[in-house]
Amino acid sequence: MSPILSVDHVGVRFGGLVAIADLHFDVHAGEIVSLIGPNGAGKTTAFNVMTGFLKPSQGEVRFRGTGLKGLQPHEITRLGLARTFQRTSVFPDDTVFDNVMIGLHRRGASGAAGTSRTPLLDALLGRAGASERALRARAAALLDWTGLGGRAQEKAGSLAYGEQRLVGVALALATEPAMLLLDEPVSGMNASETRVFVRLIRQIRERGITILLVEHDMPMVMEVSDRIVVLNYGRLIAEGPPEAIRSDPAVIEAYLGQGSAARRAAAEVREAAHA
Amino acid sequence: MPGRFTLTTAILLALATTGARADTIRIGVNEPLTGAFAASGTYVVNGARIAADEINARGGVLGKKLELVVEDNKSNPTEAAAVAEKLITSDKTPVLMGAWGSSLTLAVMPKLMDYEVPMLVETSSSGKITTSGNPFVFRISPPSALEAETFAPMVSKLGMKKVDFLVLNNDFGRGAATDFGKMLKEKGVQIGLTEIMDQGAQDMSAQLAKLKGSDSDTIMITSAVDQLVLLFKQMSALGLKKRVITTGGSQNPDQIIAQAGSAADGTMHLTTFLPWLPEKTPDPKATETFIAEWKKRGFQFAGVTESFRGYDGIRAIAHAIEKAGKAEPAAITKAFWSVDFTGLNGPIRFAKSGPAGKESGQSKPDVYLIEIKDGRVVVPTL
Amino acid sequence: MEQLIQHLVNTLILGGTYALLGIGLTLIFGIMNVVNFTHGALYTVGAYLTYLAVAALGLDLFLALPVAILGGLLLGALIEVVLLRPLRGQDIDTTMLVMIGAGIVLQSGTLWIFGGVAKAVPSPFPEAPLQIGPASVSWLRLFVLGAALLLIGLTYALINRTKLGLAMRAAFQDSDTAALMGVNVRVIYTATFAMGSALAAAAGALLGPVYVVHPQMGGLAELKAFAIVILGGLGNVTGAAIGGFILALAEELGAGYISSGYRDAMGFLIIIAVLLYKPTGLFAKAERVG
Amino acid sequence: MSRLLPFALLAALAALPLALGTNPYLLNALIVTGILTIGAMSLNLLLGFTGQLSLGHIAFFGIGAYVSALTSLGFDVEIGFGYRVVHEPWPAAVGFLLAVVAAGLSGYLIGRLSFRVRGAYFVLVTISFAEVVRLVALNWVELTQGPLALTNIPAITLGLPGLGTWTLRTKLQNYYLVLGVGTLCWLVVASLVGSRFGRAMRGLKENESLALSVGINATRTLTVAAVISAAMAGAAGSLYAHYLRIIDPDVFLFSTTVSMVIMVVAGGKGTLMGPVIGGLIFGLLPVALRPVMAPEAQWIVYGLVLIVILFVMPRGIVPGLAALLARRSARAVPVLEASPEVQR
Repeated sequence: MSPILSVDHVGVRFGGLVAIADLHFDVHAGEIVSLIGPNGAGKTTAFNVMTGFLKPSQGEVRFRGTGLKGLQPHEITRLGLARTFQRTSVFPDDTVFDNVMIGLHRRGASGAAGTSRTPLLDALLGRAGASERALRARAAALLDWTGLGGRAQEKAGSLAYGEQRLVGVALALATEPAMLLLDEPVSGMNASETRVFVRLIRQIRERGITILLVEHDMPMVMEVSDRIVVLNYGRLIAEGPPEAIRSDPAVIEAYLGQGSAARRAAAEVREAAHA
Repeated sequence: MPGRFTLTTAILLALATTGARADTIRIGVNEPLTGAFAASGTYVVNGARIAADEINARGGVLGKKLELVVEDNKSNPTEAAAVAEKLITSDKTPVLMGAWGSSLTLAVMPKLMDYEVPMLVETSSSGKITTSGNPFVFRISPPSALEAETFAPMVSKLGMKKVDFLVLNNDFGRGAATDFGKMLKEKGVQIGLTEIMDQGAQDMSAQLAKLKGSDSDTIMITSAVDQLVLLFKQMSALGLKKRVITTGGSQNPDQIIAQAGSAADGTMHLTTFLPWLPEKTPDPKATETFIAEWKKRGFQFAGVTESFRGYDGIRAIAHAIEKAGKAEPAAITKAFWSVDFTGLNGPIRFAKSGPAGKESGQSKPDVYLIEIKDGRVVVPTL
Repeated sequence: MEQLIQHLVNTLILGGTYALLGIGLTLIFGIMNVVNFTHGALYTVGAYLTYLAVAALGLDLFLALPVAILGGLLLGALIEVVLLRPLRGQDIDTTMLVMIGAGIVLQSGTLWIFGGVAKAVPSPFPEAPLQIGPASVSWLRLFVLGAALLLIGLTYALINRTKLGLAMRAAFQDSDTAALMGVNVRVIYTATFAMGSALAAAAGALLGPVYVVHPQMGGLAELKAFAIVILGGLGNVTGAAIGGFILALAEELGAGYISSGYRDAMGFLIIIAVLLYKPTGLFAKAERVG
Repeated sequence: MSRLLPFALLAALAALPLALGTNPYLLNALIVTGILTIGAMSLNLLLGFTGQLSLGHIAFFGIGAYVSALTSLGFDVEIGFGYRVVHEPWPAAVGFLLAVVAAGLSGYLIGRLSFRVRGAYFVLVTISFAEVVRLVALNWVELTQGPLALTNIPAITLGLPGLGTWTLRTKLQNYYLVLGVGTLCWLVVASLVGSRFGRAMRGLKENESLALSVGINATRTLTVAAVISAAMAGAAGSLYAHYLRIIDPDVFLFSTTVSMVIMVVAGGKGTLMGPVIGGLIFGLLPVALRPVMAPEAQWIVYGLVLIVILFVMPRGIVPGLAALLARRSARAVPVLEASPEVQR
């Protein structure tokens, strides 16, 4: 069976700095794969390449057999590859409900006829047409499914960090992806929230959506992943099931060597520049 | 809600000033008091005030005092039109003076047609003003064609062979280049370059460098005084030494002498007023009185070349009202055609101009050629 | 050929003043993310301060310049403390509009105080120009070029060689991080705005004697400053300096060999071309992706 | 209540001439303010709803004015290589439509070219575009008459087959024409904002990366917004030309763009009512100030009013008042914010 996503010898350079060197791995349909590594290892950069926010200096990413070279982020989303963001995962000035409505953008286009041209009077009077009503029902269902139903009318920007993460996931799911890239989804969540989120990830997979995860929470990664890919300094240093990764000497070395404030700062700067 | 509140306030404030008093005759003055032409507009208004005070001191017109309703058109055509609207409809002025620049005046003209109220145009050079068939327009400043015509006899005396133009990029400058160019060609003078500069531009060295390289003997310049000062300074810096003749009547030689210093030496200017040599003006006594009053009020002498038009404008309007016998727009419009007196720069008498049946009035002032020599204004002997 | 040499000499002279106009604006934008619409008004104020110092106090032009620069510095600090500090964290459009309001007030204020008639500031230099081969240039403008280059050099040194400059650069990178590192961002912002304002006033003070001084002089200068800043890349001081010379060259050659009517269009056409070719300005690093 | 506000305002504006009687000066001020407010509404579509500031917005307004004027006046221009384009005058109403189309097309051009850049860069591209267009209008004398101005522009004539024609010459007619076009523009903006397209614009403004990641095509969305915005500005320009009956390159004055930005931001960008309220206040403020103080002082007060409004309500009058009402009202979720389709 051919992989749903293949990262084919991808390299990214910023000026003289090598962010990713010759990254090569596959993800198969229905898998939950985690991409881990110390701060600054190039994980978010890899996400940005896969979703079209960065052009690789070399190599190519293929999704369901289609080369993603030269495609814009929104075009990649339309192919069925969705993502969440590490820092800003919501449209802060809109309600949670409207966030999901924005996320349903593609649905509106392919949905029932007339969606894209709401009759003047309807819009003016705030009256929703039939297709608009259908969209609203979808949004409500999606919110309930992700456990955000109670928050629908609150401003997304005023939610707690963990809940904003959930909104981000709901937004990504609204695009009806075949594969979902989650960028540090549980950072900032407490233990019980994380447990709930792990359950959510599994439910997403049960809906047939493949998941690629970047995460620092090692217990969570070990629990949820089918397979783990480890990066350090932009290079792939290990790949395999959780048990194998846990005892891999190269991985242990990489994690022991990190932790200095300088590297953390470097990672933040890089993420700020490319996120 | 806040919109309606402000709206009400605005309306109340605006209405508060409305309502003409019966014991005065109101004259609407539409001039730029802020924005790019603020200096000139203020001069014209000051001149106008002197005329009104002088007339009122002698008992006014038709036994009533003149009252100037001065409004700022912000050097902006839209505002100029709005101001005309206000003066005519809110302040009920039966006659207007304005609006300093051609684009400002042109913007006002449709309003004159709408309300059939006459306007005396004291400054504006565009030919269109008196040729577009607006019978409510009476102009005392010369359009550039008229200025060129008056200058024509001097061309051969000056020995001009080839002329370059450096003009402001507006109706004033471009109009001058066209009209003088036509006249010069008829006189057998070659026309070289025509260089353009933007209003408000401060550095013309690029244009001047180009003019320096040409083989013409004379540069004719049309611009306002501030830019002329800059031009002379920059010409001297570039070592550009050719005969310079400026046109347009907004040159203000005193300001040039004060600000450009020796860089202005030898430059020649076509002007419509000779305040330096009152004895050579058509009405020496009036010129002296005007200048004395101007100085008494503490205004800069340099302003008189601009302000005398405001002074003459109001005097012409007063004559028209007198002739009309009543302060009503239609009567004043008709009476303008019989105005005939000697202004500070020659006879003020309106000749018909433009399409038959709806002619505008154009007076033909004197035009003088002056030269700046050793920091003084002289009339060159030709 | 002679004409070309003259155009190139002019470019050098004009470029220096354009560069001076640009760096103050780019500094403020880069560090504070404020589109400073008082730049033109401060330029005007600088010119009027020189005029006042020379005409009213009878000072020498060389003494009047520091007076004007100091005036710009203080006025800039005042504007920053009174108008910008309370609005920190507000939208860039809000601060821009407040700056527009302040610009209107300053510009109308100068008109009210000084009237619309242009003033001239006498120059202490000889009237006769310096001849360099076929080209000539006035001594005053050479002095202005020298002073402009000196001020640009001082600014550059201040940013790159002093502690204040280091803090400014840190704030430029990321104000939050800079604050964490112990930089007093409030002071840096006030200092930056004051410095940018002083540079605008300095440009006005230097050009006052070259041109004439009037309330409208800032308008065109401001528009040009924007053009220069975008050419050089927003927030890039070196870029703004080079951008000033590029704009001057484009205007000189455009007016000299294409059409003087389009002289002022040249700069804007170049901007459009540059942005289409390299959207971040000629000398900027790649913009953030998201 | 917030839904009724626009209707109440429209009714008030429609009834205003009755209250004013026949004061042509105030009517004139209202017409010019109305035209600028339409410009402000169009600017708001870009600035308020997509977050992109077009400081060259006057270009679209001016293009509309010139296209409309030239269509109705006719022209005869040499376009090089000995070819001439000769155009006989067409009715002004056709000029209006062509103005909308031409401005929309230039909006498309600017959108395609410049939405590769964002933020301050976009601002400067648009300023540059407006300056270049102004200089073309100034220097292409054969077509535009340059600084000599286009004069005698005819008033708009509305004609219905079989019912005869109706030339809008009087102030009152022009007032209702502007009010009508303004209402139409308002409806267009309102319907756009409440639609899927409006959500896409909002998404791009609030978080562009995230918007892209949910499949929103940034360039297309922004370009469509620019086209509609430019077309509306062109309509305003056309109204201006046929109302004032003279235009010259001064219609491209940068200060007019600044006036529109003031109306939008001080009124409340990204709200439907903001530009209208801001337009009325800042359009009529000079009228209110004119009789009470010296010209220079009027400008100073204008600037100070602007500063004070933004200090009290940094997000603008409409959001500021909405927040105030919300604080006063006992309900936790204010009506104004609960219906984003109408309020935003």
